[in-house]
Amino acid sequence: MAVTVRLFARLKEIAGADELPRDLGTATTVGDVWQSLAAEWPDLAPYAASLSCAVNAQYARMHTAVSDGDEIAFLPPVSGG
Amino acid sequence: MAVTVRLFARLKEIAGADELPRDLGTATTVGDVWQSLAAEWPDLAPYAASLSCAVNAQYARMHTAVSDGDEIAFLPPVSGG
Amino acid sequence: MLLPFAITADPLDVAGLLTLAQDRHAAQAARDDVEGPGAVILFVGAVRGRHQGQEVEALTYEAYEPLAVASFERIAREAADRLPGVVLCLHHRVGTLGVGVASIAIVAVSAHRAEAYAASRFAIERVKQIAPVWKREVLRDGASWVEGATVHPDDAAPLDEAWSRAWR
Amino acid sequence: MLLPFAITADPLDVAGLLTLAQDRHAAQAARDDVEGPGAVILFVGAVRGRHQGQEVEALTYEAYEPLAVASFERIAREAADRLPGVVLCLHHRVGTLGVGVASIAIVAVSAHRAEAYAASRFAIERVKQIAPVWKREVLRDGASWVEGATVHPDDAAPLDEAWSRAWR
Repeated sequence: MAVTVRLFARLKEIAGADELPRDLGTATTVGDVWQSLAAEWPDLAPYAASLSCAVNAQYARMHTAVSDGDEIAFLPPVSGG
Repeated sequence: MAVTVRLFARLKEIAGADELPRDLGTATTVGDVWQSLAAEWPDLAPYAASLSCAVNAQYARMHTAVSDGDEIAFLPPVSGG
Repeated sequence: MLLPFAITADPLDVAGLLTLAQDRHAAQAARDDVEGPGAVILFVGAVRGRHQGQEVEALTYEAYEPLAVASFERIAREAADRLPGVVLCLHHRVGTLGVGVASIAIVAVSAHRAEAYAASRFAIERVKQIAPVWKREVLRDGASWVEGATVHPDDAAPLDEAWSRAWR
Repeated sequence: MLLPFAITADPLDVAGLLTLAQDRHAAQAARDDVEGPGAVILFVGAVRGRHQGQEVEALTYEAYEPLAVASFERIAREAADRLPGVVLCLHHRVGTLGVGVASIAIVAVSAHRAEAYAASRFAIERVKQIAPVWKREVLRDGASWVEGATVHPDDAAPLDEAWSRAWR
């Protein structure tokens, strides 16, 4: 199953990319996608507690199911305004 | 003693003038000036309870003393904004 | 040149007032070595075409200009006394204004938004209490002066009332 | 054409946004046969040159554009649910902005001022909670991302908190 991961702000700096194509095999939730990223970039792991996420540009939860072709975004704490 | 009276909004309509030169003889307070106007235009009298006043473009009270040459303004309830 | 406090017969220069207020805050902050402008609030009051069920065709505003300008200055001082560093600019238009036209523009500038919102709300409440400005409603069949507040600026209760609407 | 909700790399068109919001309120009021726009509140957030004692040279803003625009639409709906008839327009700028430059503009329009102030304040509090926008502070010796709120838009407590700052 292929998804596109979007990363922002500090997360993007850690991974060195704002967009990552990921082939997930058995991944079924947003949380699974996050685990695969945190395994590859351990500096991402501390963000687990303060993370928001979105699927196809809609706010989601870590237990939200993902489908082939989805855009999965991980959002560190926001600071707009 | 000569003063200039300024009237606004409904007061101006009642007196038919926005500026009135008044020769006051013995008048010594803003209230005296008002009494002389209310005597001449009885329709002004009901405004006594809701009136504000100013002397030389500074807010005053009815007991404020007036001097020769002063500009005395009578202000009905305000409604700006 | 645009002044911070004015009665004007011309259309309100909202963009100019925004720039003026922000510039004044920046200059004051630089002088006092404190944080510069971070939050800018503009309040615009516009003529509504309906008021308490009646169709309004226009409003005619009149002011006692020197006292009105002095009252705007006073309001700005009152705001800054309670909210240090806040800068206010106030312009009120006079003349006959059609529906949708701006009658008053108030700009409040502060380093942080809470103070700017409070100063803005305080200023419009206070204008409605103490500024010698009157509106006349022009309806289809006639016109009449609107009579609102009778407040002496030195009275404490209305001042408290204005703050209670603006700031907790 | 100016949209009511947008992320933009261009300077914020504050005058255009004021007109757009007032026009939208007027059109909606005409459709619903209710009072038109009487109070317009603009909030502008500007880059401050100092933050918690540090000299800031610039702020770099980044957004997840489609979700940010959707969050602005959501905020406008939340405001109108509680304050019927209130119209909001929100634009947030992205890119690197120098001191004094506007990063966000919010226009709230209502028939009466209390609702416009409440909607405006609610909107900026809510933007800071749920809009996927991030700022990076550029200081003299380095830069770092600012990390603020972690809020899911469906969570009730932050929504209540935003209203508690905006409306009594």
